[in-house]
Amino acid sequence: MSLCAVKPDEAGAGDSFPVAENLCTIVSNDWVNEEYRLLIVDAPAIALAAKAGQFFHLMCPPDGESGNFLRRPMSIHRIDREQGQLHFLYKVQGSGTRGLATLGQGDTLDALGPVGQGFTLPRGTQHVVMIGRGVGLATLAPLAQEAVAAGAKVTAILSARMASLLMAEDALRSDGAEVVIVTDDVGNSDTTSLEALLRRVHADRPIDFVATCGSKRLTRLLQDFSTEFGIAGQVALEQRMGCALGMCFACVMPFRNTAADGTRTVGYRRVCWDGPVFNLEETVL
Amino acid sequence: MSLCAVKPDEAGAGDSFPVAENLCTIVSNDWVNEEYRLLIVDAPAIALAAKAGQFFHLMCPPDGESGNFLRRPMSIHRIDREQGQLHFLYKVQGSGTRGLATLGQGDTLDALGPVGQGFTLPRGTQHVVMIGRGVGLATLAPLAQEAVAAGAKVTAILSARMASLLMAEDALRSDGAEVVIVTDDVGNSDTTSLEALLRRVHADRPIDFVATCGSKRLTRLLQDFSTEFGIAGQVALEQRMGCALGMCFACVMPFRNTAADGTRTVGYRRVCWDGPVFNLEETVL
Amino acid sequence: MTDLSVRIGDITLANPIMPGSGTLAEGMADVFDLSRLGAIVTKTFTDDLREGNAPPRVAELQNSTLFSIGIPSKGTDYYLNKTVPFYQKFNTPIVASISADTTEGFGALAAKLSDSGVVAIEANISCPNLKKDGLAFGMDPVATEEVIRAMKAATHLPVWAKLSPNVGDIAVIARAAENGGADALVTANAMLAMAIDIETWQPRVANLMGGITGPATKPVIMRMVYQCAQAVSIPVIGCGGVSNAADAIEYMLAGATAVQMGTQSFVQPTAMVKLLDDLTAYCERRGIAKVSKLTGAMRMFSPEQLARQGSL
Amino acid sequence: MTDLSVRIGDITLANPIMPGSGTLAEGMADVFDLSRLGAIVTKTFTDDLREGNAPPRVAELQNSTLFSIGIPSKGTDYYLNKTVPFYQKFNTPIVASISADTTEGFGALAAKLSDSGVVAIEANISCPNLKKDGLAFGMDPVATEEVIRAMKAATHLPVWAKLSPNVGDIAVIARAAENGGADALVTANAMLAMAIDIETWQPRVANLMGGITGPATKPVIMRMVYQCAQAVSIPVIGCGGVSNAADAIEYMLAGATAVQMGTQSFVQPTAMVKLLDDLTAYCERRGIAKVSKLTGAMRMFSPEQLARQGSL
Ligand SMILES: Cc1cc2nc3c(=O)[nH]c(=O)nc-3n(C[C@H](O)[C@H](O)[C@H](O)COP(=O)(O)OP(=O)(O)OC[C@H]3O[C@@H](n4cnc5c(N)ncnc54)[C@H](O)[C@@H]3O)c2cc1C
Ligand SMILES: Cc1cc2nc3c(=O)[nH]c(=O)nc-3n(C[C@H](O)[C@H](O)[C@H](O)COP(=O)(O)OP(=O)(O)OC[C@H]3O[C@@H](n4cnc5c(N)ncnc54)[C@H](O)[C@@H]3O)c2cc1C
Ligand SMILES: Cc1cc2nc3c(=O)[nH]c(=O)nc-3n(C[C@H](O)[C@H](O)[C@H](O)COP(=O)(O)O)c2cc1C
Ligand SMILES: Cc1cc2nc3c(=O)[nH]c(=O)nc-3n(C[C@H](O)[C@H](O)[C@H](O)COP(=O)(O)O)c2cc1C
Ligand code: FES
Ligand code: FES
Repeated sequence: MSLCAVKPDEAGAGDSFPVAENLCTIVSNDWVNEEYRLLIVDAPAIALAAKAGQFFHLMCPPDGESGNFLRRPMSIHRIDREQGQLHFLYKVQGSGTRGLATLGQGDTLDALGPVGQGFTLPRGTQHVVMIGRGVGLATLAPLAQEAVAAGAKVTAILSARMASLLMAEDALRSDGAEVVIVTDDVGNSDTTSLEALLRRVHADRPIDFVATCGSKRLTRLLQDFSTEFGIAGQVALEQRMGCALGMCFACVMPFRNTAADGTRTVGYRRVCWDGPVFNLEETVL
Repeated sequence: MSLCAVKPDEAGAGDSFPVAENLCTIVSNDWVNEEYRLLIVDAPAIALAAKAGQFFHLMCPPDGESGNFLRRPMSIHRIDREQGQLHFLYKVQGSGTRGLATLGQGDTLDALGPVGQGFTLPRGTQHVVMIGRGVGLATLAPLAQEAVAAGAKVTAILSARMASLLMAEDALRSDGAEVVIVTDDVGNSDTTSLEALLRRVHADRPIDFVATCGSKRLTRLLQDFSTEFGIAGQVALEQRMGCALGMCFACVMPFRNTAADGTRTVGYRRVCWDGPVFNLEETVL
Repeated sequence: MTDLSVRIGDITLANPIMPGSGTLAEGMADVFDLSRLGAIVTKTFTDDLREGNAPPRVAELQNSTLFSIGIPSKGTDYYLNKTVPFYQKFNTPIVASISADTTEGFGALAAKLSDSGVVAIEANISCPNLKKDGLAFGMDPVATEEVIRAMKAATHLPVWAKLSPNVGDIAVIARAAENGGADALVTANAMLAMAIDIETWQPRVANLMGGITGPATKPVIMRMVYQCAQAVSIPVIGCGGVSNAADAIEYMLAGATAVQMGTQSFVQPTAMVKLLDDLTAYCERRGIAKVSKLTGAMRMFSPEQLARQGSL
Repeated sequence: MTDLSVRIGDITLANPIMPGSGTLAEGMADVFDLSRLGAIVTKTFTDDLREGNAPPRVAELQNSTLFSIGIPSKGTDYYLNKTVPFYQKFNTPIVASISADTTEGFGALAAKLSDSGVVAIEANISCPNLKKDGLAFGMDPVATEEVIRAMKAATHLPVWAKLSPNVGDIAVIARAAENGGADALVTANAMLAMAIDIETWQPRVANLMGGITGPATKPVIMRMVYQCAQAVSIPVIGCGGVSNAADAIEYMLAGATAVQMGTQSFVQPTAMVKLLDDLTAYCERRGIAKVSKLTGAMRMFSPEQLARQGSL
């Protein structure tokens, strides 16, 4: 986020700040498959300014007896400015997400955000290829929307253990992406098959931007591929967070830095503040 | 409670213990006036064994964001063995009782008990006079039931700021007590008026047992009265509690002890274990 | 069938759960069969009669409580003639807890318990040492060692040192207790704390300060249990914020041989029984035949894991 | 109109609320106007560059958190050229926080800040004293006094001693800091704690131990603030588990002149602003014209009240 977000003429005015504890009203919060739920909320203007790759830090209701003290980070899955709604796609994993699952229509969700650095599509990008696995698809979906709106072709490669566990497939298609499905079942989701697929796609229609989320294996694959072909690419990462605002320094991961003189070092960056979207070549796995 | 409650032949059998974390189902939990609510629950057999003057230690749901870590003590207000129900009459005062107020029909109340020493009516008691003020009436009401059932006449003097704040009036009458109402409004609730009233009642029909709850002033009045006329009497006290089972020693208050040789000392007793009902002459105010 | 037994020196307990001193009394026998416990630790008593602190003695905190009971005591005769016989009705080893104002006092009282039927004596050294400017025995390694030594000289019974957490270096105190001959450590008593009512502007307990107990205290005491277990060879019994089996397992992984539960028994009197059931279920799920294998079984991060630098 | 101003020595703050060091950074300016704060305390930095601890650096606890950040630092130049100018955009006094490995290092770094524009320097003495077997400066009264003395000799700026709570007698450390010339105390940094994952059997933070922060810590730190305020004449700033105005008022009644909020800002970033609004409302309701009147205003129980022995 910009370090100069406070507009001097509006200093003190409550609603001139780009990040807020947005009180959103639940529209629906239903299972989309065995493990994942889709949370749709009516959201205020500040929240609707979110970009693909950004996230919110959600206050989760208690799960039975144990409260959830810290917020949980969740990517924007869909920004629907027409309807004034945000979508979150989340796996019910532990205490926080179980608490989230208890929210029903009409309830209030306190969503701090939007925060983080989203995807940056270079101007004039022609062909975006995104590969996602599991809930990584949740984070990539809004990139498809933005890329199509920017005039790029989008090829979305969705990987899952089996086809029934896929998510976001229909939404991606209706957003204008070409969807390719690979599964462990069928046996075409392994690294070798995917590498071959990428080469075919690139030969068919040159890729100039790749993006991924949710799998080290896929990230490594894209790092190698983008290096080989000189393609720009980004990855959305995850790390345990305290504040999501760049203050606590809990969420660091190692990244490659290249100094002005070319020396390369590895140092920590905050995933919430410098990311969660990072350039592929800087990411250390 | 008896120190030998564990029946040797049933040692280990879960339901042979006289005190339990009773899971009760809420029947209703409604306002009876501006400050007080009446909580009616379906209760299991262990809970229904409660006697007048005993209480339960209630687990209170969270009040908004702050949980209620410790349980809250509440007297039995009514034991309805026919319906298998317990009644609690409680003032909504702070975090715990606000949490209690959120329980609705069908919800579960975890009520630890029954605990404490209840009222002990001497055999052959003829005329019980009880004086209660505010929520003290909640605690005295079941004594009226038990006394009438034991063949005594019961005169219940209910004191309040104004008549509209009275509670339990109708229930007491239908239990067979004669109800006398005194209020600050009317100006007959002061100590002098009450003392005169007691003398008239006693002259009219000798009192052989007095009981009170909820007011130091009334307790002192009854102490003096019972001493003058040699009448047995008890008071139900309150003190901040940790465990309600006689374990933590938080709930002590001072009481007069008379040794075998007649020497009198003042020492602490646990209100939850040795009380909450105590003999008037031992109570130090 | 999980073997829940644990050894504290020469004593074998059927399971690793027992109440913290001062948190279980006769009334618990009305709730469940006390024979289910690994041991019964009784409330600290002194040889002399004491009333304890003025009330209010308890204030509710968030996920914890502030207690300031003092050490009310009915004396030694009452303990020997009333308290011990009551608990002997159950098949559970009894551990006495004693306090005194002087080192000699600890020794003398320990001697009186030698034939009482208790299996061990817990030395509650969190009380002030009146011969040494009122600083608690447990805050002074020299005093700690002297008290334990005096008790070991006075009785054949095992002596458990119940440590005070209100120190800068608990490992030093732990070693002092071990040097004095302690057979086990109980880590720890309650941390000194305070709360003020912002409407009355008065302290929420009459004694101004009290001990904070309950789940909120667990992470600090967990660190102390680890430090003690690293510092000594004798068993360490974890005590602080245990509310369920997960807490007991965590303490054991940190180095505890057994655990004590205090405040949670006020919230849920059957909690110790539930803990044993859930502990058994955990061991069965994980294929752990003996619960004692959990003691000290925490695994540090490997260099590889640290190099991967903790990415999820 | 309530006067929220407070004086910390020669510094007047518009109100008594500021962030704890390490819990506010530039990102907060995206949420509310930092001019509303009484002061801005920045994250501890060292003269040398440091990466800090390996992740995971955070684990959620009940009503609290376990943090093990280490002291990542971008060095002095970055602080002077980037950090201070950023915060100078607001009408809020800036307090630097520094750390070093030696007494001399503290002095040298303090000197570098003399003309930086900050109004005071917080000495983070919770870090290990490498010249004295790694024991934290703040656990040793002699080292504490020496560090403060060195800093006072090196700069005209006021020096606030941020105390470590991991000591047996915090009043001794408080007096040592005062003797060294400290202008105020910040009581306190985080208590050392530990948590273990019972499924992986590994520590929940990579560094094994961390600091426990948040509401669960308040009662212990409250007692320390009281003890410090009783022990010294300089102002004491309360820090530990402040989440709302009630907590701030409680700390002030205990003896604090001002308070710092840390972890709650992660849960509710606007919490400090809300605190100020609620603090003002409380003072208006109680007819308190100056919030500074709350400092040390706790009232003990009277002999009569104790004689009535706390019956409700
Ligand atoms: C930037 C970002 C975006 C994310 N977007 C999504 C999303 O769109 N959909 C989705 O299902 N999940 C997403 N996650 C992961 C999500 O935050 C975790 O699944 C969630 O925090 C788990 O919380 P829990 O209490 O249910 O699980 P628990 O396992 O009980 O969590 C325990 C603690 O660890 C933290 N934690 C556990 N897993 C993760 C994780 N993967 N990332 C960060 N913290 C974790 C929790 O926040 C909590 O503090 C995202 C994570 C990050 C960092
Ligand atoms: C044996 C006994 C029987 C009682 N029976 C009744 C009853 O039938 N109806 C009723 O309305 N009230 C009764 N009370 C009082 C009732 O327990 C308190 O009103 C209640 O605990 C207040 O809790 P709170 O969190 O709502 O209020 P808060 O004022 O926020 O309470 C704060 C803390 O103080 C304790 N506390 C506050 N007031 C009292 C009190 N008077 N007695 C004991 N603890 C207190 C609370 O339990 C809590 O831990 C009884 C108390 C005792 C000891
Ligand atoms: C009400 C109460 C009374 C206590 N009495 C004693 C005591 O007499 N002797 C003692 O060594 N510890 C005593 N303790 C401390 C406990 O044994 C235990 O160390 C502490 O409560 C921490 O455990 P917990 O967090 O599980 O409650 C008492 C604690 C409470 C809450
Ligand atoms: C993420 C994090 C980072 C911290 N960094 C520092 C630091 O750099 N210097 C310091 O003196 N204290 C640091 N602290 C301690 C806080 O300033 C404060 O003393 C502590 O968190 C207690 O306050 P709280 O309970 O309100 O969070 C840090 C605390 C947290 C949670
Ligand atoms: S989560 Fe706090 S800095 Fe990223
Ligand atoms: S409340 Fe624990 S002894 Fe009475």
